[in-house]
Amino acid sequence: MRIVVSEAAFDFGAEAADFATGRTDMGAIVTFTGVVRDTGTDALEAMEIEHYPGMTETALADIAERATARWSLGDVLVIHRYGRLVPGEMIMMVATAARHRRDAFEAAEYLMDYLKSRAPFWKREITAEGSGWVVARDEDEKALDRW
Amino acid sequence: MRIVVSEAAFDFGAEAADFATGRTDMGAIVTFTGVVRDTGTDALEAMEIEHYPGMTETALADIAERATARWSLGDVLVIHRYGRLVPGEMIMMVATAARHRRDAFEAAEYLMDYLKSRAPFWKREITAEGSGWVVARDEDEKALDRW
Amino acid sequence: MDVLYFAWVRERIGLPRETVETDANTVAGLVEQLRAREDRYAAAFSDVSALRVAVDQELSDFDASLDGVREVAFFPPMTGG
Amino acid sequence: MDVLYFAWVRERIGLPRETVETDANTVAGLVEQLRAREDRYAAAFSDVSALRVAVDQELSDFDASLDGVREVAFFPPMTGG
Repeated sequence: MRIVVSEAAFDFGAEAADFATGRTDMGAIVTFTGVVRDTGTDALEAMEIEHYPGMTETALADIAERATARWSLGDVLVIHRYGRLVPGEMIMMVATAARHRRDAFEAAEYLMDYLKSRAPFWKREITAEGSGWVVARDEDEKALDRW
Repeated sequence: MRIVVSEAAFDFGAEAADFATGRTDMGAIVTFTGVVRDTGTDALEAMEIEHYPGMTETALADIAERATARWSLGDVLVIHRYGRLVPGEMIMMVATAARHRRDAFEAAEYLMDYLKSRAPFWKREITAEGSGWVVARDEDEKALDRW
Repeated sequence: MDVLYFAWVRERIGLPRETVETDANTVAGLVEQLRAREDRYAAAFSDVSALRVAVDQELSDFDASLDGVREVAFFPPMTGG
Repeated sequence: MDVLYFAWVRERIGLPRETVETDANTVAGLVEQLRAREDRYAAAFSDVSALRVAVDQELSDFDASLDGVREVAFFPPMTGG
Protein backbone atom coordinates (compact mmCIF):
# COMPACT_ATOMS: atom_id res chain seq x y z
CA MET A 1 0.00 0.00 0.00
CA ARG A 2 1.31 3.42 -0.92
CA ILE A 3 -0.35 6.76 -0.13
CA VAL A 4 1.00 10.00 -1.60
CA VAL A 5 -0.34 13.48 -0.85
CA SER A 6 1.60 16.05 -2.82
CA GLU A 7 1.44 19.47 -4.41
CA ALA A 8 3.70 18.33 -7.25
CA ALA A 9 2.39 16.70 -10.41
CA PHE A 10 2.78 12.94 -10.66
CA ASP A 11 3.70 10.90 -13.70
CA PHE A 12 0.57 8.84 -14.33
CA GLY A 13 2.14 6.58 -16.96
CA ALA A 14 5.17 5.81 -14.82
CA GLU A 15 3.05 5.25 -11.71
CA ALA A 16 0.62 2.98 -13.54
CA ALA A 17 3.45 0.98 -15.16
CA ASP A 18 5.32 0.68 -11.88
CA PHE A 19 2.22 -0.52 -10.12
CA ALA A 20 1.35 -3.11 -12.77
CA THR A 21 4.82 -4.42 -13.53
CA GLY A 22 6.52 -7.43 -11.97
CA ARG A 23 3.44 -9.07 -10.52
CA THR A 24 2.93 -12.74 -11.30
CA ASP A 25 0.35 -13.35 -8.59
CA MET A 26 -2.17 -10.62 -9.47
CA GLY A 27 -3.97 -10.94 -12.79
CA ALA A 28 -6.08 -7.79 -12.66
CA ILE A 29 -4.94 -4.18 -12.36
CA VAL A 30 -7.40 -1.28 -12.34
CA THR A 31 -6.48 2.40 -12.32
CA PHE A 32 -8.66 5.45 -12.00
CA THR A 33 -7.39 8.94 -12.79
CA GLY A 34 -9.21 12.19 -12.14
CA VAL A 35 -8.50 15.04 -14.54
CA VAL A 36 -9.38 18.72 -14.04
CA ARG A 37 -12.25 19.23 -16.41
CA ASP A 38 -13.26 22.45 -18.07
CA THR A 39 -16.84 21.99 -17.01
CA GLY A 40 -19.19 24.42 -18.43
CA THR A 41 -20.46 27.82 -19.24
CA ASP A 42 -17.65 29.85 -17.68
CA ALA A 43 -14.29 28.56 -18.88
CA LEU A 44 -12.32 27.18 -15.96
CA GLU A 45 -8.95 28.84 -15.45
CA ALA A 46 -7.80 26.78 -12.51
CA MET A 47 -8.87 24.54 -9.70
CA GLU A 48 -7.44 25.10 -6.23
CA ILE A 49 -7.47 22.18 -3.87
CA GLU A 50 -7.20 22.79 -0.15
CA HIS A 51 -6.57 19.91 2.24
CA TYR A 52 -6.00 19.16 5.92
CA PRO A 53 -2.32 18.23 6.32
CA GLY A 54 -1.93 15.38 8.74
CA MET A 55 -5.52 14.22 8.59
CA THR A 56 -5.41 13.77 4.80
CA GLU A 57 -2.75 11.06 4.88
CA THR A 58 -4.47 9.24 7.75
CA ALA A 59 -7.88 9.39 6.09
CA LEU A 60 -6.55 8.06 2.79
CA ALA A 61 -4.65 5.24 4.51
CA ASP A 62 -7.77 4.38 6.47
CA ILE A 63 -9.90 4.19 3.29
CA ALA A 64 -7.25 2.05 1.57
CA GLU A 65 -7.06 -0.28 4.57
CA ARG A 66 -10.79 -0.76 4.64
CA ALA A 67 -10.73 -1.64 0.94
CA THR A 68 -7.94 -4.15 1.59
CA ALA A 69 -9.93 -5.72 4.41
CA ARG A 70 -13.03 -6.03 2.24
CA TRP A 71 -11.64 -7.29 -1.06
CA SER A 72 -8.87 -9.73 -1.85
CA LEU A 73 -6.22 -7.25 -3.00
CA GLY A 74 -2.52 -7.61 -3.61
CA ASP A 75 -1.79 -3.89 -3.50
CA VAL A 76 -3.35 -0.43 -3.40
CA LEU A 77 -1.97 2.94 -4.52
CA VAL A 78 -3.54 6.34 -3.82
CA ILE A 79 -2.03 9.61 -5.06
CA HIS A 80 -3.84 12.91 -4.45
CA ARG A 81 -2.63 16.40 -5.21
CA TYR A 82 -3.46 19.73 -3.64
CA GLY A 83 -2.75 23.31 -4.67
CA ARG A 84 -3.45 25.00 -7.99
CA LEU A 85 -4.19 22.88 -11.08
CA VAL A 86 -5.25 23.86 -14.59
CA PRO A 87 -7.66 21.99 -16.91
CA GLY A 88 -6.12 18.80 -18.25
CA GLU A 89 -3.92 18.27 -15.18
CA MET A 90 -4.37 15.08 -13.20
CA ILE A 91 -5.74 15.59 -9.72
CA MET A 92 -5.39 12.10 -8.36
CA MET A 93 -5.17 8.42 -9.15
CA VAL A 94 -5.93 5.15 -7.45
CA ALA A 95 -4.74 1.71 -8.50
CA THR A 96 -5.74 -1.73 -7.28
CA ALA A 97 -4.20 -5.14 -7.95
CA ALA A 98 -6.19 -8.33 -7.41
CA ARG A 99 -6.25 -11.92 -8.56
CA HIS A 100 -9.70 -11.41 -10.08
CA ARG A 101 -11.04 -8.46 -12.03
CA ARG A 102 -14.23 -8.00 -10.02
CA ASP A 103 -12.25 -7.38 -6.82
CA ALA A 104 -9.94 -4.89 -8.55
CA PHE A 105 -12.87 -2.97 -10.07
CA GLU A 106 -15.03 -2.88 -6.97
CA ALA A 107 -12.18 -1.86 -4.69
CA ALA A 108 -11.23 0.98 -7.07
CA GLU A 109 -14.83 2.22 -7.14
CA TYR A 110 -15.02 2.01 -3.36
CA LEU A 111 -11.79 4.00 -3.00
CA MET A 112 -13.15 6.68 -5.33
CA ASP A 113 -16.52 6.90 -3.61
CA TYR A 114 -14.85 7.36 -0.22
CA LEU A 115 -12.18 9.75 -1.52
CA LYS A 116 -14.93 11.97 -2.90
CA SER A 117 -16.80 12.42 0.37
CA ARG A 118 -14.58 11.29 3.24
CA ALA A 119 -11.10 12.57 2.49
CA PRO A 120 -10.45 16.16 3.65
CA PHE A 121 -10.07 17.95 0.33
CA TRP A 122 -11.99 21.01 -0.81
CA LYS A 123 -12.03 22.25 -4.38
CA ARG A 124 -12.37 25.82 -5.53
CA GLU A 125 -13.01 26.68 -9.16
CA ILE A 126 -11.53 29.85 -10.63
CA THR A 127 -13.02 31.33 -13.80
CA ALA A 128 -12.76 34.72 -15.48
CA GLU A 129 -16.00 35.62 -13.68
CA GLY A 130 -14.74 34.87 -10.20
CA SER A 131 -14.29 31.85 -8.01
CA GLY A 132 -16.36 29.52 -5.90
CA TRP A 133 -16.15 26.41 -3.75
CA VAL A 134 -17.30 23.22 -5.38
CA VAL A 135 -20.40 22.04 -3.56
CA ALA A 136 -20.53 18.39 -2.48
CA ARG A 137 -23.12 16.55 -4.54
CA ASP A 138 -25.92 14.54 -2.97
CA GLU A 139 -25.24 11.72 -5.40
CA ASP A 140 -21.65 11.45 -4.16
CA GLU A 141 -22.93 11.05 -0.61
CA LYS A 142 -25.52 8.53 -1.79
CA ALA A 143 -22.84 6.55 -3.63
CA LEU A 144 -21.57 5.42 -0.23
CA ASP A 145 -24.82 3.53 0.39
CA ARG A 146 -23.65 0.88 -2.08
CA TRP A 147 -20.94 -0.29 0.29
CA MET B 1 -11.70 4.65 -30.39
CA ARG B 2 -8.58 2.58 -30.94
CA ILE B 3 -8.42 -1.21 -31.23
CA VAL B 4 -5.08 -3.01 -31.35
CA VAL B 5 -4.61 -6.77 -31.82
CA SER B 6 -0.93 -7.62 -31.74
CA GLU B 7 1.59 -10.31 -30.95
CA ALA B 8 4.09 -7.73 -29.72
CA ALA B 9 4.18 -6.48 -26.14
CA PHE B 10 2.65 -3.06 -25.51
CA ASP B 11 3.94 -0.36 -23.21
CA PHE B 12 1.19 -0.09 -20.60
CA GLY B 13 2.55 3.06 -18.96
CA ALA B 14 2.95 4.89 -22.26
CA GLU B 15 -0.47 3.76 -23.51
CA ALA B 16 -2.18 4.76 -20.26
CA ALA B 17 -0.43 8.15 -20.18
CA ASP B 18 -1.20 8.79 -23.84
CA PHE B 19 -4.83 7.94 -23.34
CA ALA B 20 -5.21 10.14 -20.25
CA THR B 21 -3.18 13.14 -21.35
CA GLY B 22 -4.46 16.26 -23.05
CA ARG B 23 -8.13 15.86 -22.22
CA THR B 24 -9.90 18.83 -20.69
CA ASP B 25 -13.41 17.56 -21.32
CA MET B 26 -13.19 14.14 -19.67
CA GLY B 27 -12.69 14.07 -15.91
CA ALA B 28 -12.53 10.32 -15.38
CA ILE B 29 -10.13 7.80 -16.88
CA VAL B 30 -10.29 4.09 -16.01
CA THR B 31 -7.82 1.45 -17.17
CA PHE B 32 -7.88 -2.29 -16.73
CA THR B 33 -4.86 -4.47 -17.40
CA GLY B 34 -4.75 -8.24 -17.45
CA VAL B 35 -1.50 -9.87 -16.40
CA VAL B 36 -0.49 -13.52 -16.96
CA ARG B 37 -0.79 -15.00 -13.51
CA ASP B 38 1.12 -17.94 -12.16
CA THR B 39 -2.06 -19.54 -10.95
CA GLY B 40 -1.58 -22.51 -8.88
CA THR B 41 -0.29 -25.91 -8.10
CA ASP B 42 1.73 -26.48 -11.29
CA ALA B 43 3.97 -23.51 -11.98
CA LEU B 44 2.93 -21.84 -15.22
CA GLU B 45 5.70 -21.63 -17.80
CA ALA B 46 3.77 -19.80 -20.47
CA MET B 47 0.37 -18.93 -21.77
CA GLU B 48 -0.36 -19.26 -25.48
CA ILE B 49 -3.17 -17.22 -26.88
CA GLU B 50 -4.79 -18.23 -30.16
CA HIS B 51 -7.15 -15.90 -31.96
CA TYR B 52 -9.24 -15.58 -35.11
CA PRO B 53 -7.52 -13.02 -37.35
CA GLY B 54 -10.07 -10.80 -39.04
CA MET B 55 -12.91 -11.61 -36.70
CA THR B 56 -10.96 -10.53 -33.62
CA GLU B 57 -10.62 -6.91 -34.70
CA THR B 58 -14.28 -6.73 -35.74
CA ALA B 59 -15.49 -8.32 -32.51
CA LEU B 60 -13.44 -5.94 -30.35
CA ALA B 61 -14.59 -2.89 -32.32
CA ASP B 62 -18.18 -4.08 -32.01
CA ILE B 63 -17.88 -4.47 -28.22
CA ALA B 64 -16.27 -1.02 -27.94
CA GLU B 65 -19.00 0.53 -30.08
CA ARG B 66 -21.73 -0.98 -27.97
CA ALA B 67 -20.06 0.45 -24.84
CA THR B 68 -19.86 3.86 -26.52
CA ALA B 69 -23.54 3.70 -27.41
CA ARG B 70 -24.53 2.76 -23.87
CA TRP B 71 -22.42 5.11 -21.74
CA SER B 72 -21.39 8.69 -22.23
CA LEU B 73 -17.76 8.14 -23.21
CA GLY B 74 -15.17 10.42 -24.73
CA ASP B 75 -12.87 7.63 -25.86
CA VAL B 76 -12.19 3.89 -25.66
CA LEU B 77 -8.96 1.94 -26.09
CA VAL B 78 -8.66 -1.85 -26.37
CA ILE B 79 -5.32 -3.64 -26.79
CA HIS B 80 -5.18 -7.45 -26.83
CA ARG B 81 -2.19 -9.64 -27.50
CA TYR B 82 -1.93 -13.15 -28.89
CA GLY B 83 0.95 -15.64 -29.06
CA ARG B 84 3.18 -16.85 -26.25
CA LEU B 85 3.35 -14.91 -22.99
CA VAL B 86 5.12 -15.67 -19.72
CA PRO B 87 3.89 -14.93 -16.17
CA GLY B 88 4.03 -11.24 -15.38
CA GLU B 89 3.49 -10.18 -19.00
CA MET B 90 0.48 -8.06 -19.82
CA ILE B 91 -2.12 -9.78 -21.97
CA MET B 92 -4.41 -6.88 -22.67
CA MET B 93 -5.70 -3.54 -21.52
CA VAL B 94 -8.80 -1.44 -21.90
CA ALA B 95 -9.17 2.25 -21.11
CA THR B 96 -12.25 4.45 -20.96
CA ALA B 97 -12.60 8.22 -20.68
CA ALA B 98 -15.81 9.82 -19.47
CA ARG B 99 -17.04 13.01 -17.88
CA HIS B 100 -18.18 11.10 -14.81
CA ARG B 101 -16.49 8.26 -12.99
CA ARG B 102 -19.47 5.90 -12.92
CA ASP B 103 -19.64 5.83 -16.73
CA ALA B 104 -15.90 5.21 -17.02
CA PHE B 105 -15.98 2.36 -14.48
CA GLU B 106 -19.10 0.66 -15.82
CA ALA B 107 -17.98 0.84 -19.43
CA ALA B 108 -14.59 -0.66 -18.52
CA GLU B 109 -16.29 -3.53 -16.66
CA TYR B 110 -18.63 -4.08 -19.59
CA LEU B 111 -15.71 -4.20 -22.03
CA MET B 112 -13.94 -6.74 -19.83
CA ASP B 113 -17.00 -8.93 -19.39
CA TYR B 114 -17.57 -9.06 -23.15
CA LEU B 115 -13.87 -9.49 -23.99
CA LYS B 116 -13.79 -12.53 -21.72
CA SER B 117 -16.61 -14.41 -23.40
CA ARG B 118 -17.34 -12.82 -26.78
CA ALA B 119 -13.98 -12.02 -28.33
CA PRO B 120 -12.40 -14.92 -30.27
CA PHE B 121 -9.39 -15.69 -28.09
CA TRP B 122 -8.46 -19.05 -26.61
CA LYS B 123 -5.85 -19.51 -23.93
CA ARG B 124 -3.64 -22.50 -23.41
CA GLU B 125 -1.58 -22.93 -20.26
CA ILE B 126 1.80 -24.60 -20.43
CA THR B 127 3.34 -26.07 -17.28
CA ALA B 128 6.19 -28.51 -16.65
CA GLU B 129 3.51 -31.23 -16.43
CA GLY B 130 2.02 -30.53 -19.84
CA SER B 131 -0.44 -28.13 -21.33
CA GLY B 132 -4.17 -27.58 -21.52
CA TRP B 133 -6.79 -25.21 -22.85
CA VAL B 134 -8.25 -22.81 -20.31
CA VAL B 135 -11.91 -23.69 -19.85
CA ALA B 136 -14.44 -20.86 -20.01
CA ARG B 137 -15.92 -20.28 -16.58
CA ASP B 138 -19.66 -20.26 -15.92
CA GLU B 139 -19.26 -17.11 -13.86
CA ASP B 140 -17.75 -15.27 -16.83
CA GLU B 141 -20.78 -16.20 -18.92
CA LYS B 142 -23.10 -15.18 -16.07
CA ALA B 143 -21.30 -11.84 -15.73
CA LEU B 144 -22.97 -10.82 -19.03
CA ASP B 145 -26.38 -10.96 -17.36
CA ARG B 146 -25.56 -7.71 -15.59
CA TRP B 147 -25.73 -5.75 -18.83
CA MET C 1 -16.96 -22.57 -48.37
CA ASP C 2 -14.04 -22.10 -45.98
CA VAL C 3 -14.39 -23.92 -42.67
CA LEU C 4 -12.09 -22.87 -39.83
CA TYR C 5 -11.28 -24.62 -36.56
CA PHE C 6 -9.74 -23.10 -33.45
CA ALA C 7 -8.26 -24.30 -30.15
CA TRP C 8 -9.07 -27.93 -29.30
CA VAL C 9 -11.44 -28.24 -32.27
CA ARG C 10 -8.47 -27.49 -34.51
CA GLU C 11 -6.35 -29.99 -32.60
CA ARG C 12 -8.91 -32.79 -32.76
CA ILE C 13 -9.56 -32.34 -36.46
CA GLY C 14 -5.87 -31.83 -37.13
CA LEU C 15 -6.04 -28.78 -39.35
CA PRO C 16 -6.85 -25.07 -38.97
CA ARG C 17 -8.94 -24.60 -42.10
CA GLU C 18 -10.18 -26.38 -45.19
CA THR C 19 -12.44 -25.79 -48.14
CA VAL C 20 -15.65 -27.79 -47.94
CA GLU C 21 -18.18 -28.43 -50.69
CA THR C 22 -21.56 -28.74 -49.05
CA ASP C 23 -25.23 -28.69 -49.95
CA ALA C 24 -26.24 -28.22 -46.30
CA ASN C 25 -28.68 -25.37 -45.69
CA THR C 26 -27.73 -24.68 -42.10
CA VAL C 27 -24.72 -24.84 -39.80
CA ALA C 28 -26.31 -27.87 -38.10
CA GLY C 29 -26.56 -29.60 -41.48
CA LEU C 30 -22.90 -28.88 -42.16
CA VAL C 31 -21.97 -30.31 -38.74
CA GLU C 32 -23.89 -33.51 -39.59
CA GLN C 33 -21.95 -33.91 -42.84
CA LEU C 34 -18.58 -33.22 -41.19
CA ARG C 35 -19.33 -35.59 -38.33
CA ALA C 36 -20.05 -38.37 -40.83
CA ARG C 37 -16.66 -37.96 -42.50
CA GLU C 38 -14.15 -39.47 -40.09
CA ASP C 39 -13.64 -40.28 -36.42
CA ARG C 40 -11.63 -37.13 -35.80
CA TYR C 41 -14.58 -35.01 -36.98
CA ALA C 42 -17.01 -37.13 -34.98
CA ALA C 43 -14.82 -36.55 -31.92
CA ALA C 44 -14.61 -32.79 -32.48
CA PHE C 45 -18.37 -32.45 -33.00
CA SER C 46 -19.52 -35.06 -30.47
CA ASP C 47 -21.07 -32.42 -28.21
CA VAL C 48 -22.10 -29.28 -30.06
CA SER C 49 -23.29 -27.69 -26.82
CA ALA C 50 -19.56 -27.37 -26.01
CA LEU C 51 -18.97 -25.52 -29.29
CA ARG C 52 -19.53 -22.05 -30.63
CA VAL C 53 -19.86 -21.05 -34.26
CA ALA C 54 -19.11 -17.92 -36.24
CA VAL C 55 -20.66 -17.38 -39.64
CA ASP C 56 -18.75 -14.94 -41.87
CA GLN C 57 -16.82 -13.86 -38.77
CA GLU C 58 -19.86 -13.10 -36.65
CA LEU C 59 -20.98 -15.15 -33.66
CA SER C 60 -23.99 -17.11 -34.73
CA ASP C 61 -25.84 -20.30 -33.87
CA PHE C 62 -26.32 -23.78 -35.27
CA ASP C 63 -29.68 -22.93 -36.84
CA ALA C 64 -28.09 -20.23 -38.98
CA SER C 65 -28.56 -20.44 -42.75
CA LEU C 66 -25.54 -21.08 -44.97
CA ASP C 67 -27.08 -19.20 -47.87
CA GLY C 68 -24.40 -17.01 -49.42
CA VAL C 69 -21.98 -17.75 -46.60
CA ARG C 70 -18.26 -17.82 -47.38
CA GLU C 71 -16.71 -18.74 -44.03
CA VAL C 72 -17.83 -20.81 -41.05
CA ALA C 73 -15.68 -21.26 -37.93
CA PHE C 74 -16.04 -23.73 -35.07
CA PHE C 75 -14.39 -23.29 -31.69
CA PRO C 76 -14.87 -23.80 -27.95
CA PRO C 77 -16.25 -21.02 -25.72
CA MET C 78 -13.88 -18.08 -25.85
CA THR C 79 -11.45 -17.20 -23.08
CA GLY C 80 -10.27 -13.69 -23.83
CA GLY C 81 -9.35 -10.87 -21.50
CA MET D 1 -7.15 23.42 22.18
CA ASP D 2 -6.35 24.08 18.52
CA VAL D 3 -9.34 24.90 16.38
CA LEU D 4 -8.91 24.69 12.58
CA TYR D 5 -11.08 26.00 9.78
CA PHE D 6 -11.06 24.96 6.14
CA ALA D 7 -12.55 26.16 2.83
CA TRP D 8 -15.40 28.68 3.22
CA VAL D 9 -15.46 28.24 7.00
CA ARG D 10 -11.87 29.51 7.03
CA GLU D 11 -12.82 32.37 4.72
CA ARG D 12 -15.81 33.46 6.77
CA ILE D 13 -13.95 33.38 10.06
CA GLY D 14 -10.89 34.92 8.44
CA LEU D 15 -8.20 32.63 9.80
CA PRO D 16 -7.08 29.04 9.32
CA ARG D 17 -6.46 28.13 12.95
CA GLU D 18 -6.44 29.52 16.44
CA THR D 19 -5.96 28.39 20.00
CA VAL D 20 -9.19 28.42 21.99
CA GLU D 21 -9.62 28.16 25.75
CA THR D 22 -12.91 26.41 26.38
CA ASP D 23 -14.77 24.65 29.17
CA ALA D 24 -17.25 23.13 26.71
CA ASN D 25 -17.75 19.38 27.07
CA THR D 26 -18.78 18.66 23.51
CA VAL D 27 -18.20 19.93 20.00
CA ALA D 28 -21.71 21.39 20.04
CA GLY D 29 -20.85 23.30 23.25
CA LEU D 30 -17.71 24.67 21.59
CA VAL D 31 -19.75 25.75 18.55
CA GLU D 32 -22.14 27.65 20.86
CA GLN D 33 -19.26 29.52 22.48
CA LEU D 34 -17.64 30.34 19.13
CA ARG D 35 -20.92 31.48 17.61
CA ALA D 36 -21.40 33.91 20.55
CA ARG D 37 -18.03 35.58 19.92
CA GLU D 38 -18.53 37.70 16.82
CA ASP D 39 -20.65 38.01 13.71
CA ARG D 40 -18.10 36.27 11.52
CA TYR D 41 -18.29 33.19 13.78
CA ALA D 42 -22.09 33.40 13.89
CA ALA D 43 -22.06 33.51 10.07
CA ALA D 44 -19.71 30.53 9.76
CA PHE D 45 -21.69 28.43 12.22
CA SER D 46 -25.19 29.61 11.28
CA ASP D 47 -26.14 26.21 9.86
CA VAL D 48 -24.18 23.35 11.39
CA SER D 49 -25.98 20.84 9.18
CA ALA D 50 -23.82 22.31 6.36
CA LEU D 51 -20.66 21.61 8.36
CA ARG D 52 -18.51 18.61 9.16
CA VAL D 53 -16.21 18.25 12.13
CA ALA D 54 -13.02 16.31 12.78
CA VAL D 55 -11.83 15.67 16.33
CA ASP D 56 -8.10 14.97 16.62
CA GLN D 57 -8.04 14.49 12.83
CA GLU D 58 -10.84 11.94 12.69
CA LEU D 59 -14.27 12.59 11.26
CA SER D 60 -16.65 12.92 14.16
CA ASP D 61 -19.95 14.54 15.04
CA PHE D 62 -21.24 17.46 17.04
CA ASP D 63 -22.14 15.29 20.06
CA ALA D 64 -18.52 14.18 20.44
CA SER D 65 -16.82 14.76 23.77
CA LEU D 66 -13.91 17.22 23.99
CA ASP D 67 -12.35 15.33 26.89
CA GLY D 68 -8.59 15.12 26.26
CA VAL D 69 -9.00 16.50 22.74
CA ARG D 70 -6.16 18.58 21.29
CA GLU D 71 -7.49 19.57 17.87
CA VAL D 72 -10.94 20.25 16.45
CA ALA D 73 -11.51 21.17 12.80
CA PHE D 74 -14.61 22.59 11.09
CA PHE D 75 -15.21 22.46 7.34
CA PRO D 76 -17.86 22.01 4.66
CA PRO D 77 -18.61 18.58 3.15
CA MET D 78 -15.49 17.31 1.44
CA THR D 79 -15.00 17.33 -2.33
CA GLY D 80 -12.03 15.08 -2.97
CA GLY D 81 -11.28 12.75 -5.82
